[in-house]
Amino acid sequence: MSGELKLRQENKQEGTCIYISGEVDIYSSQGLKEKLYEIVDSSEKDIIFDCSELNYIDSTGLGIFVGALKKAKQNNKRIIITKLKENIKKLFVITGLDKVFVIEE
Amino acid sequence: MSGELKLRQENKQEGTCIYISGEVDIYSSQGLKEKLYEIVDSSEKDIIFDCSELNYIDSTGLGIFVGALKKAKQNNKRIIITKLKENIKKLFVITGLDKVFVIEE
Amino acid sequence: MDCIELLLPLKAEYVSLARLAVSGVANRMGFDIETIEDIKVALAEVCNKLVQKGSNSVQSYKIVFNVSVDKLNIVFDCEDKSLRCIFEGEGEKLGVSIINALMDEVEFCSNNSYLMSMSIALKGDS
Amino acid sequence: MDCIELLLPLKAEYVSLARLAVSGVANRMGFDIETIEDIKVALAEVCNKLVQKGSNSVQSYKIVFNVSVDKLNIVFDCEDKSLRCIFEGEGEKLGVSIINALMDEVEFCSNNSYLMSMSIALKGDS
Ligand SMILES: Nc1ncnc2c1ncn2[C@@H]1O[C@H](COP(=O)(O)OP(=O)(O)O)[C@@H](O)[C@H]1O
Ligand SMILES: Nc1ncnc2c1ncn2[C@@H]1O[C@H](COP(=O)(O)OP(=O)(O)O)[C@@H](O)[C@H]1O
Repeated sequence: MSGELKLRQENKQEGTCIYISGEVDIYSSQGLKEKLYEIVDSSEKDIIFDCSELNYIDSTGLGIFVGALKKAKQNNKRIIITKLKENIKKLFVITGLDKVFVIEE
Repeated sequence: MSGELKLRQENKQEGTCIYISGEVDIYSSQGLKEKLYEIVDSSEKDIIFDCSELNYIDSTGLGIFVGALKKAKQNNKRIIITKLKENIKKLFVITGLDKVFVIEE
Repeated sequence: MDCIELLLPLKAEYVSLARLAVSGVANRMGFDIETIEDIKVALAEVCNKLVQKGSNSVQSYKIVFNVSVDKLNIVFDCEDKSLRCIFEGEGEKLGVSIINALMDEVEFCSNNSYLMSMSIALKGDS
Repeated sequence: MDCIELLLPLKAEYVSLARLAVSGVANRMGFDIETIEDIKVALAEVCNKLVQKGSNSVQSYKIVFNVSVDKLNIVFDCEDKSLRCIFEGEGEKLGVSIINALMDEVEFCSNNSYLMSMSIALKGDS
Protein backbone atom coordinates (compact mmCIF):
# COMPACT_ATOMS: atom_id res chain seq x y z
CA MET A 1 0.00 0.00 0.00
CA SER A 2 1.06 3.57 -0.38
CA GLY A 3 3.59 3.62 2.35
CA GLU A 4 4.38 2.40 5.77
CA LEU A 5 4.57 4.99 8.49
CA LYS A 6 8.10 6.25 9.14
CA LEU A 7 9.53 8.82 11.52
CA ARG A 8 12.93 10.45 11.08
CA GLN A 9 14.41 13.02 13.42
CA GLU A 10 16.97 15.69 12.57
CA ASN A 11 18.28 18.31 14.95
CA LYS A 12 18.54 21.64 13.19
CA GLN A 13 19.37 25.19 14.12
CA GLU A 14 15.68 26.20 14.03
CA GLY A 15 14.42 23.27 16.02
CA THR A 16 13.94 19.53 16.21
CA CYS A 17 12.76 18.51 12.77
CA ILE A 18 10.55 15.41 12.53
CA TYR A 19 9.91 13.92 9.09
CA ILE A 20 6.69 11.91 9.05
CA SER A 21 6.14 9.80 5.96
CA GLY A 22 3.53 7.25 4.89
CA GLU A 23 0.11 6.70 6.39
CA VAL A 24 -0.91 7.47 9.97
CA ASP A 25 -3.98 5.40 10.69
CA ILE A 26 -5.49 3.55 13.62
CA TYR A 27 -3.12 0.63 13.12
CA SER A 28 0.13 2.29 12.12
CA SER A 29 -0.20 5.01 14.77
CA GLN A 30 -0.03 2.51 17.61
CA GLY A 31 3.73 2.88 17.80
CA LEU A 32 3.86 6.49 16.68
CA LYS A 33 2.43 7.99 19.83
CA GLU A 34 5.13 6.92 22.26
CA LYS A 35 7.96 7.70 19.88
CA LEU A 36 6.61 11.13 19.12
CA TYR A 37 5.89 12.05 22.74
CA GLU A 38 9.38 10.98 23.71
CA ILE A 39 10.95 13.20 21.09
CA VAL A 40 8.76 16.14 22.10
CA ASP A 41 9.47 15.62 25.80
CA SER A 42 13.21 15.53 25.33
CA SER A 43 13.46 18.33 22.78
CA GLU A 44 15.11 21.52 23.96
CA LYS A 45 13.96 23.44 20.94
CA ASP A 46 10.72 23.99 19.01
CA ILE A 47 9.41 20.98 17.09
CA ILE A 48 9.02 21.22 13.32
CA PHE A 49 6.99 18.55 11.57
CA ASP A 50 7.89 18.03 7.91
CA CYS A 51 4.79 16.42 6.38
CA SER A 52 5.80 16.52 2.73
CA GLU A 53 5.73 12.72 2.59
CA LEU A 54 2.68 12.25 4.80
CA ASN A 55 0.01 10.67 2.56
CA TYR A 56 -2.78 9.92 4.95
CA ILE A 57 -3.97 10.93 8.39
CA ASP A 58 -7.30 10.76 10.19
CA SER A 59 -8.61 11.64 13.65
CA THR A 60 -6.40 8.99 15.24
CA GLY A 61 -3.32 10.80 14.01
CA LEU A 62 -4.70 14.29 14.60
CA GLY A 63 -5.38 13.29 18.21
CA ILE A 64 -1.74 12.29 18.60
CA PHE A 65 -0.64 15.63 17.17
CA VAL A 66 -2.84 17.38 19.75
CA GLY A 67 -1.29 15.28 22.49
CA ALA A 68 2.17 16.23 21.28
CA LEU A 69 1.17 19.89 21.31
CA LYS A 70 0.06 19.65 24.94
CA LYS A 71 3.42 18.16 25.92
CA ALA A 72 5.28 20.82 23.95
CA LYS A 73 3.35 23.60 25.66
CA GLN A 74 4.24 22.21 29.08
CA ASN A 75 7.87 22.63 28.07
CA ASN A 76 7.24 26.09 26.61
CA LYS A 77 8.01 24.87 23.11
CA ARG A 78 6.05 25.41 19.93
CA ILE A 79 5.00 22.86 17.34
CA ILE A 80 5.23 24.03 13.74
CA ILE A 81 3.61 21.88 11.09
CA THR A 82 5.04 22.32 7.60
CA LYS A 83 4.48 21.10 4.04
CA LEU A 84 1.04 19.56 4.53
CA LYS A 85 -0.54 18.13 1.42
CA GLU A 86 -3.80 19.82 0.44
CA ASN A 87 -6.10 16.94 1.40
CA ILE A 88 -4.50 16.78 4.84
CA LYS A 89 -4.44 20.50 5.43
CA LYS A 90 -8.17 20.39 4.74
CA LEU A 91 -8.61 18.13 7.78
CA PHE A 92 -6.87 20.67 10.01
CA VAL A 93 -9.22 23.36 8.72
CA ILE A 94 -12.35 21.22 9.14
CA THR A 95 -11.50 20.42 12.73
CA GLY A 96 -10.33 23.89 13.66
CA LEU A 97 -6.89 22.53 14.44
CA ASP A 98 -5.39 24.97 11.93
CA LYS A 99 -5.91 27.61 14.62
CA VAL A 100 -4.32 25.52 17.34
CA PHE A 101 -1.11 24.64 15.52
CA VAL A 102 1.31 26.90 13.71
CA ILE A 103 0.97 25.74 10.13
CA GLU A 104 3.51 26.83 7.52
CA GLU A 105 4.08 26.02 3.87
CA MET B 1 -5.59 2.32 -9.75
CA SER B 2 -2.18 1.62 -11.14
CA GLY B 3 -2.87 2.72 -14.60
CA GLU B 4 -5.45 2.77 -17.31
CA LEU B 5 -4.70 0.79 -20.43
CA LYS B 6 -3.10 2.87 -23.18
CA LEU B 7 -1.87 2.01 -26.69
CA ARG B 8 0.56 4.17 -28.63
CA GLN B 9 1.82 3.36 -32.10
CA GLU B 10 5.10 4.48 -33.64
CA ASN B 11 6.34 3.50 -37.07
CA LYS B 12 10.03 2.72 -36.94
CA GLN B 13 12.67 1.39 -39.28
CA GLU B 14 12.57 -2.06 -37.64
CA GLY B 15 8.81 -2.36 -37.58
CA THR B 16 5.56 -1.03 -36.22
CA CYS B 17 6.20 -0.36 -32.56
CA ILE B 18 3.24 -0.61 -30.19
CA TYR B 19 3.64 0.73 -26.67
CA ILE B 20 1.18 -0.92 -24.29
CA SER B 21 0.92 0.66 -20.87
CA GLY B 22 -1.25 0.10 -17.84
CA GLU B 23 -3.38 -2.92 -17.04
CA VAL B 24 -4.88 -5.32 -19.58
CA ASP B 25 -7.72 -7.07 -17.84
CA ILE B 26 -11.15 -8.42 -18.75
CA TYR B 27 -12.65 -4.95 -18.61
CA SER B 28 -9.94 -2.75 -20.08
CA SER B 29 -9.20 -5.20 -22.89
CA GLN B 30 -12.66 -4.83 -24.37
CA GLY B 31 -11.50 -1.99 -26.59
CA LEU B 32 -7.92 -3.22 -26.97
CA LYS B 33 -8.73 -6.17 -29.20
CA GLU B 34 -10.15 -4.28 -32.17
CA LYS B 35 -7.55 -1.52 -32.00
CA LEU B 36 -4.71 -4.01 -31.88
CA TYR B 37 -6.03 -6.25 -34.65
CA GLU B 38 -6.51 -3.22 -36.87
CA ILE B 39 -2.92 -2.12 -36.38
CA VAL B 40 -1.62 -5.63 -37.01
CA ASP B 41 -3.78 -6.05 -40.10
CA SER B 42 -2.64 -2.81 -41.64
CA SER B 43 1.04 -3.08 -40.72
CA GLU B 44 3.45 -3.65 -43.59
CA LYS B 45 6.30 -4.49 -41.24
CA ASP B 46 6.88 -6.73 -38.24
CA ILE B 47 5.11 -5.73 -35.05
CA ILE B 48 7.15 -4.87 -31.97
CA PHE B 49 5.36 -4.68 -28.64
CA ASP B 50 7.07 -2.48 -26.07
CA CYS B 51 5.75 -3.73 -22.72
CA SER B 52 8.00 -1.72 -20.41
CA GLU B 53 4.95 0.07 -19.00
CA LEU B 54 2.63 -2.93 -18.98
CA ASN B 55 1.82 -3.58 -15.32
CA TYR B 56 -0.77 -6.32 -15.47
CA ILE B 57 -2.03 -8.92 -17.89
CA ASP B 58 -3.98 -12.16 -17.52
CA SER B 59 -5.39 -14.79 -19.85
CA THR B 60 -7.81 -12.30 -21.37
CA GLY B 61 -4.91 -10.21 -22.61
CA LEU B 62 -2.74 -13.19 -23.52
CA GLY B 63 -5.59 -14.49 -25.67
CA ILE B 64 -5.67 -11.18 -27.52
CA PHE B 65 -1.91 -11.39 -28.09
CA VAL B 66 -2.40 -14.88 -29.56
CA GLY B 67 -5.14 -13.56 -31.83
CA ALA B 68 -2.84 -10.76 -32.98
CA LEU B 69 -0.14 -13.33 -33.70
CA LYS B 70 -2.49 -15.32 -35.89
CA LYS B 71 -3.34 -12.24 -37.91
CA ALA B 72 0.32 -11.30 -38.22
CA LYS B 73 1.19 -14.77 -39.49
CA GLN B 74 -1.48 -14.52 -42.17
CA ASN B 75 0.35 -11.43 -43.39
CA ASN B 76 3.75 -13.10 -43.10
CA LYS B 77 4.76 -10.73 -40.35
CA ARG B 78 6.35 -11.52 -37.01
CA ILE B 79 5.35 -10.29 -33.56
CA ILE B 80 8.24 -9.45 -31.27
CA ILE B 81 7.45 -8.85 -27.62
CA THR B 82 10.00 -6.73 -25.77
CA LYS B 83 10.71 -5.42 -22.28
CA LEU B 84 8.30 -7.64 -20.38
CA LYS B 85 8.34 -7.21 -16.62
CA GLU B 86 9.38 -10.32 -14.72
CA ASN B 87 5.95 -11.16 -13.33
CA ILE B 88 4.42 -10.94 -16.80
CA LYS B 89 7.18 -12.88 -18.54
CA LYS B 90 6.47 -15.61 -16.00
CA LEU B 91 2.94 -15.92 -17.41
CA PHE B 92 4.29 -16.46 -20.92
CA VAL B 93 6.55 -19.21 -19.60
CA ILE B 94 3.79 -20.88 -17.58
CA THR B 95 1.47 -21.01 -20.56
CA GLY B 96 4.12 -22.03 -23.08
CA LEU B 97 3.51 -18.84 -25.02
CA ASP B 98 7.19 -17.95 -24.64
CA LYS B 99 7.79 -20.52 -27.37
CA VAL B 100 5.09 -19.15 -29.63
CA PHE B 101 6.15 -15.51 -29.57
CA VAL B 102 9.55 -14.00 -30.17
CA ILE B 103 10.40 -12.53 -26.80
CA GLU B 104 13.31 -10.10 -26.42
CA GLU B 105 14.71 -8.05 -23.57
CA MET C 1 -27.51 0.20 -8.95
CA ASP C 2 -24.51 -1.98 -8.15
CA CYS C 3 -23.91 -3.23 -4.67
CA ILE C 4 -20.54 -4.28 -3.27
CA GLU C 5 -20.16 -5.70 0.21
CA LEU C 6 -17.08 -6.01 2.34
CA LEU C 7 -17.06 -8.01 5.55
CA LEU C 8 -14.08 -7.27 7.78
CA PRO C 9 -12.75 -8.46 11.12
CA LEU C 10 -13.22 -5.77 13.75
CA LYS C 11 -9.48 -5.13 14.01
CA ALA C 12 -7.35 -2.06 13.48
CA GLU C 13 -5.13 -3.84 10.98
CA TYR C 14 -7.95 -4.22 8.44
CA VAL C 15 -9.10 -0.60 8.32
CA SER C 16 -6.55 0.08 5.60
CA LEU C 17 -8.23 -2.64 3.53
CA ALA C 18 -11.56 -0.83 3.83
CA ARG C 19 -9.83 2.35 2.61
CA LEU C 20 -8.28 0.47 -0.28
CA ALA C 21 -11.63 -1.01 -1.28
CA VAL C 22 -13.48 2.28 -1.19
CA SER C 23 -10.75 3.94 -3.21
CA GLY C 24 -11.22 1.22 -5.84
CA VAL C 25 -14.97 1.69 -5.90
CA ALA C 26 -14.77 5.48 -6.03
CA ASN C 27 -12.09 5.38 -8.68
CA ARG C 28 -14.21 3.09 -10.84
CA MET C 29 -17.14 5.50 -10.43
CA GLY C 30 -15.06 8.38 -11.67
CA PHE C 31 -14.49 10.45 -8.54
CA ASP C 32 -11.41 12.67 -8.75
CA ILE C 33 -8.36 11.86 -6.65
CA GLU C 34 -8.99 14.59 -4.11
CA THR C 35 -12.54 13.44 -3.44
CA ILE C 36 -11.37 9.84 -3.19
CA GLU C 37 -9.00 10.92 -0.41
CA ASP C 38 -11.91 12.59 1.38
CA ILE C 39 -14.08 9.50 1.09
CA LYS C 40 -11.27 7.30 2.43
CA VAL C 41 -10.93 9.47 5.53
CA ALA C 42 -14.68 9.66 6.20
CA LEU C 43 -15.02 5.91 5.86
CA ALA C 44 -12.02 5.27 8.08
CA GLU C 45 -13.47 7.48 10.83
CA VAL C 46 -16.40 5.08 11.08
CA CYS C 47 -14.20 1.99 10.96
CA ASN C 48 -11.93 3.45 13.65
CA LYS C 49 -14.84 4.09 15.94
CA LEU C 50 -16.27 0.60 15.43
CA VAL C 51 -12.88 -0.97 16.09
CA GLN C 52 -12.37 1.14 19.24
CA LYS C 53 -15.82 0.53 20.69
CA GLY C 54 -16.35 -2.95 19.35
CA SER C 55 -14.60 -4.85 22.10
CA ASN C 56 -14.60 -8.59 21.85
CA SER C 57 -18.32 -9.00 21.58
CA VAL C 58 -18.35 -8.84 17.80
CA GLN C 59 -16.06 -10.46 15.36
CA SER C 60 -16.73 -8.54 12.20
CA TYR C 61 -18.60 -5.70 10.53
CA LYS C 62 -19.96 -5.11 7.10
CA ILE C 63 -19.53 -2.18 4.73
CA VAL C 64 -21.96 -1.96 1.83
CA PHE C 65 -21.12 0.27 -1.14
CA ASN C 66 -24.21 1.22 -3.11
CA VAL C 67 -23.02 2.55 -6.44
CA SER C 68 -25.36 4.55 -8.63
CA VAL C 69 -24.52 6.77 -11.57
CA ASP C 70 -24.35 9.96 -9.55
CA LYS C 71 -23.91 8.86 -5.95
CA LEU C 72 -21.92 6.60 -3.68
CA ASN C 73 -23.80 5.48 -0.59
CA ILE C 74 -21.93 3.64 2.13
CA VAL C 75 -23.79 1.65 4.76
CA PHE C 76 -22.18 0.13 7.85
CA ASP C 77 -23.62 -2.79 9.69
CA CYS C 78 -22.72 -5.16 12.44
CA GLU C 79 -24.41 -7.92 14.38
CA ASP C 80 -23.71 -6.22 17.68
CA LYS C 81 -26.59 -3.77 17.87
CA SER C 82 -24.91 -1.98 20.78
CA LEU C 83 -22.73 -0.35 18.17
CA ARG C 84 -25.73 1.56 16.80
CA CYS C 85 -25.64 5.32 17.19
CA ILE C 86 -22.01 4.95 18.02
CA PHE C 87 -21.26 8.63 17.42
CA GLU C 88 -24.08 9.87 19.64
CA GLY C 89 -23.13 12.82 21.84
CA GLU C 90 -19.85 13.28 19.97
CA GLY C 91 -20.85 16.44 18.12
CA GLU C 92 -17.60 18.18 18.97
CA LYS C 93 -15.24 15.33 18.34
CA LEU C 94 -12.74 15.21 15.52
CA GLY C 95 -14.21 12.10 13.85
CA VAL C 96 -17.74 13.49 13.63
CA SER C 97 -16.58 16.89 12.36
CA ILE C 98 -14.57 15.19 9.62
CA ILE C 99 -17.39 12.90 8.49
CA ASN C 100 -19.90 15.76 8.44
CA ALA C 101 -17.59 18.03 6.49
CA LEU C 102 -16.51 15.50 3.89
CA MET C 103 -19.74 13.66 3.10
CA ASP C 104 -22.89 15.14 1.59
CA GLU C 105 -25.41 13.18 3.65
CA VAL C 106 -24.80 11.38 6.93
CA GLU C 107 -27.23 9.34 8.98
CA PHE C 108 -25.46 8.67 12.28
CA CYS C 109 -28.43 7.05 13.96
CA SER C 110 -30.49 4.92 11.66
CA ASN C 111 -34.02 3.71 12.26
CA ASN C 112 -33.35 1.04 9.74
CA SER C 113 -31.56 -2.21 9.91
CA TYR C 114 -28.03 -0.89 9.91
CA LEU C 115 -25.58 1.07 12.05
CA MET C 116 -25.11 4.18 9.99
CA SER C 117 -25.02 5.45 6.45
CA MET C 118 -23.28 8.16 4.47
CA SER C 119 -23.42 9.37 0.89
CA ILE C 120 -21.47 11.55 -1.47
CA ALA C 121 -22.58 12.83 -4.87
CA LEU C 122 -20.53 12.49 -8.01
CA LYS C 123 -20.45 15.99 -9.45
CA GLY C 124 -20.97 16.16 -13.18
CA ASP C 125 -17.90 18.28 -13.76
CA SER C 126 -15.49 16.20 -11.73
CA MET D 1 -7.87 -17.14 11.52
CA ASP D 2 -9.27 -13.94 10.08
CA CYS D 3 -11.95 -14.01 7.46
CA ILE D 4 -12.65 -11.25 4.95
CA GLU D 5 -15.53 -11.43 2.51
CA LEU D 6 -16.07 -9.47 -0.66
CA LEU D 7 -19.37 -9.60 -2.53
CA LEU D 8 -19.15 -8.27 -6.08
CA PRO D 9 -21.51 -7.76 -9.00
CA LEU D 10 -20.82 -10.32 -11.70
CA LYS D 11 -19.46 -7.67 -14.07
CA ALA D 12 -16.12 -7.21 -15.80
CA GLU D 13 -15.68 -3.73 -14.39
CA TYR D 14 -15.41 -4.97 -10.81
CA VAL D 15 -12.71 -7.59 -11.32
CA SER D 16 -10.07 -4.92 -10.74
CA LEU D 17 -11.65 -4.30 -7.34
CA ALA D 18 -11.19 -7.97 -6.45
CA ARG D 19 -7.53 -7.66 -7.45
CA LEU D 20 -7.14 -4.54 -5.37
CA ALA D 21 -8.71 -6.22 -2.34
CA VAL D 22 -6.56 -9.33 -2.55
CA SER D 23 -3.45 -7.21 -2.93
CA GLY D 24 -4.42 -5.41 0.28
CA VAL D 25 -4.98 -8.68 2.12
CA ALA D 26 -1.77 -10.27 0.84
CA ASN D 27 0.24 -7.15 1.58
CA ARG D 28 -1.06 -7.06 5.13
CA MET D 29 -0.09 -10.73 5.54
CA GLY D 30 3.46 -9.98 4.47
CA PHE D 31 3.65 -11.56 1.02
CA ASP D 32 6.36 -10.05 -1.16
CA ILE D 33 5.41 -7.88 -4.14
CA GLU D 34 6.14 -10.56 -6.71
CA THR D 35 3.94 -13.12 -5.01
CA ILE D 36 1.18 -10.53 -4.61
CA GLU D 37 1.23 -10.05 -8.38
CA ASP D 38 0.89 -13.82 -8.84
CA ILE D 39 -2.04 -14.01 -6.44
CA LYS D 40 -3.79 -11.14 -8.22
CA VAL D 41 -3.56 -12.93 -11.57
CA ALA D 42 -4.72 -16.29 -10.21
CA LEU D 43 -7.68 -14.68 -8.48
CA ALA D 44 -8.57 -12.69 -11.59
CA GLU D 45 -8.59 -15.84 -13.72
CA VAL D 46 -11.43 -17.17 -11.59
CA CYS D 47 -13.31 -13.86 -11.61
CA ASN D 48 -12.93 -13.62 -15.39
CA LYS D 49 -14.37 -17.06 -15.90
CA LEU D 50 -17.30 -16.39 -13.58
CA VAL D 51 -18.05 -13.11 -15.33
CA GLN D 52 -17.84 -14.76 -18.76
CA LYS D 53 -19.99 -17.76 -17.90
CA GLY D 54 -22.24 -16.06 -15.41
CA SER D 55 -24.80 -14.69 -17.85
CA ASN D 56 -27.72 -12.82 -16.38
CA SER D 57 -28.86 -15.57 -14.11
CA VAL D 58 -26.78 -14.39 -11.20
CA GLN D 59 -26.22 -10.94 -9.92
CA SER D 60 -23.17 -11.33 -7.74
CA TYR D 61 -20.48 -13.63 -6.41
CA LYS D 62 -18.57 -13.87 -3.20
CA ILE D 63 -14.86 -14.11 -2.54
CA VAL D 64 -13.79 -15.21 0.91
CA PHE D 65 -10.22 -14.60 2.06
CA ASN D 66 -9.23 -16.90 4.89
CA VAL D 67 -6.11 -15.45 6.46
CA SER D 68 -3.95 -17.57 8.71
CA VAL D 69 -0.38 -16.97 9.85
CA ASP D 70 1.19 -19.01 7.12
CA LYS D 71 -1.45 -19.34 4.42
CA LEU D 72 -3.95 -17.41 2.35
CA ASN D 73 -6.96 -19.45 1.28
CA ILE D 74 -9.39 -17.95 -1.21
CA VAL D 75 -12.86 -19.42 -1.64
CA PHE D 76 -15.28 -18.41 -4.39
CA ASP D 77 -18.99 -18.82 -4.10
CA CYS D 78 -22.11 -17.87 -5.94
CA GLU D 79 -25.80 -18.58 -5.66
CA ASP D 80 -25.96 -19.94 -9.18
CA LYS D 81 -24.82 -23.51 -8.65
CA SER D 82 -24.45 -23.98 -12.42
CA LEU D 83 -21.18 -22.11 -12.04
CA ARG D 84 -19.70 -24.97 -10.03
CA CYS D 85 -16.83 -26.85 -11.64
CA ILE D 86 -16.62 -23.98 -14.07
CA PHE D 87 -13.11 -24.93 -15.20
CA GLU D 88 -13.99 -28.56 -15.88
CA GLY D 89 -12.50 -29.93 -19.09
CA GLU D 90 -10.29 -26.87 -19.48
CA GLY D 91 -6.99 -28.53 -18.58
CA GLU D 92 -5.19 -27.02 -21.54
CA LYS D 93 -6.57 -23.52 -21.31
CA LEU D 94 -4.54 -20.49 -20.37
CA GLY D 95 -6.59 -19.66 -17.26
CA VAL D 96 -6.26 -23.09 -15.71
CA SER D 97 -2.53 -23.33 -16.44
CA ILE D 98 -1.97 -19.98 -14.79
CA ILE D 99 -3.97 -20.81 -11.67
CA ASN D 100 -2.27 -24.20 -11.28
CA ALA D 101 1.18 -22.73 -11.72
CA LEU D 102 0.76 -19.79 -9.38
CA MET D 103 -1.17 -21.27 -6.47
CA ASP D 104 -0.01 -24.02 -4.13
CA GLU D 105 -3.32 -25.84 -3.80
CA VAL D 106 -6.34 -25.58 -6.08
CA GLU D 107 -9.70 -27.27 -5.74
CA PHE D 108 -11.50 -26.62 -9.01
CA CYS D 109 -14.46 -28.83 -8.23
CA SER D 110 -15.54 -28.72 -4.66
CA ASN D 111 -17.76 -31.22 -2.87
CA ASN D 112 -18.45 -28.55 -0.36
CA SER D 113 -20.73 -25.63 -0.35
CA TYR D 114 -18.70 -23.36 -2.61
CA LEU D 115 -17.59 -23.04 -6.22
CA MET D 116 -13.86 -23.44 -5.91
CA SER D 117 -10.97 -22.77 -3.61
CA MET D 118 -7.28 -21.99 -3.87
CA SER D 119 -4.47 -21.47 -1.40
CA ILE D 120 -0.95 -20.13 -1.27
CA ALA D 121 1.55 -20.51 1.54
CA LEU D 122 3.44 -17.63 3.07
CA LYS D 123 7.07 -18.77 3.01
CA GLY D 124 9.01 -18.00 6.13
CA ASP D 125 11.85 -16.32 4.25
CA SER D 126 9.71 -14.07 2.08
N1 LIG E 1 -10.70 22.36 17.60
C1 LIG E 1 -9.92 21.85 18.59
N2 LIG E 1 -9.05 22.65 19.21
C2 LIG E 1 -8.26 22.16 20.17
N3 LIG E 1 -8.23 20.89 20.57
C3 LIG E 1 -9.08 20.05 19.98
C4 LIG E 1 -9.97 20.47 18.96
N4 LIG E 1 -10.70 19.40 18.57
C5 LIG E 1 -10.28 18.37 19.30
N5 LIG E 1 -9.29 18.74 20.15
C6 LIG E 1 -8.56 17.87 21.07
O1 LIG E 1 -8.02 16.78 20.33
C7 LIG E 1 -8.00 15.61 21.13
C8 LIG E 1 -8.66 14.48 20.39
O2 LIG E 1 -9.96 14.88 20.07
P1 LIG E 1 -11.20 13.92 19.88
O3 LIG E 1 -10.86 12.84 18.95
O4 LIG E 1 -12.33 14.80 19.51
O5 LIG E 1 -11.51 13.45 21.34
P2 LIG E 1 -11.22 12.09 22.11
O6 LIG E 1 -9.77 11.78 21.97
O7 LIG E 1 -11.63 12.52 23.50
O8 LIG E 1 -12.14 11.09 21.51
C9 LIG E 1 -8.69 15.96 22.43
O9 LIG E 1 -7.69 16.19 23.38
C10 LIG E 1 -9.45 17.23 22.12
O10 LIG E 1 -9.56 18.06 23.24
N1 LIG F 1 0.69 -22.94 -25.46
C1 LIG F 1 -0.02 -22.39 -26.46
N2 LIG F 1 0.52 -22.28 -27.68
C2 LIG F 1 -0.17 -21.71 -28.69
N3 LIG F 1 -1.40 -21.21 -28.58
C3 LIG F 1 -2.00 -21.30 -27.39
C4 LIG F 1 -1.36 -21.90 -26.28
N4 LIG F 1 -2.21 -21.87 -25.22
C5 LIG F 1 -3.33 -21.26 -25.68
N5 LIG F 1 -3.21 -20.92 -26.97
C6 LIG F 1 -4.20 -20.22 -27.78
O1 LIG F 1 -4.56 -19.00 -27.13
C7 LIG F 1 -5.93 -18.69 -27.34
C8 LIG F 1 -6.64 -18.45 -26.07
O2 LIG F 1 -6.48 -19.59 -25.27
P1 LIG F 1 -7.47 -20.07 -24.13
O3 LIG F 1 -7.77 -18.96 -23.21
O4 LIG F 1 -6.85 -21.28 -23.55
O5 LIG F 1 -8.71 -20.56 -24.95
P2 LIG F 1 -10.13 -19.96 -25.24
O6 LIG F 1 -9.93 -18.58 -25.77
O7 LIG F 1 -10.61 -20.94 -26.28
O8 LIG F 1 -10.88 -20.04 -23.96
C9 LIG F 1 -6.50 -19.86 -28.13
O9 LIG F 1 -6.56 -19.49 -29.49
C10 LIG F 1 -5.49 -20.99 -27.93
O10 LIG F 1 -5.44 -21.85 -29.04
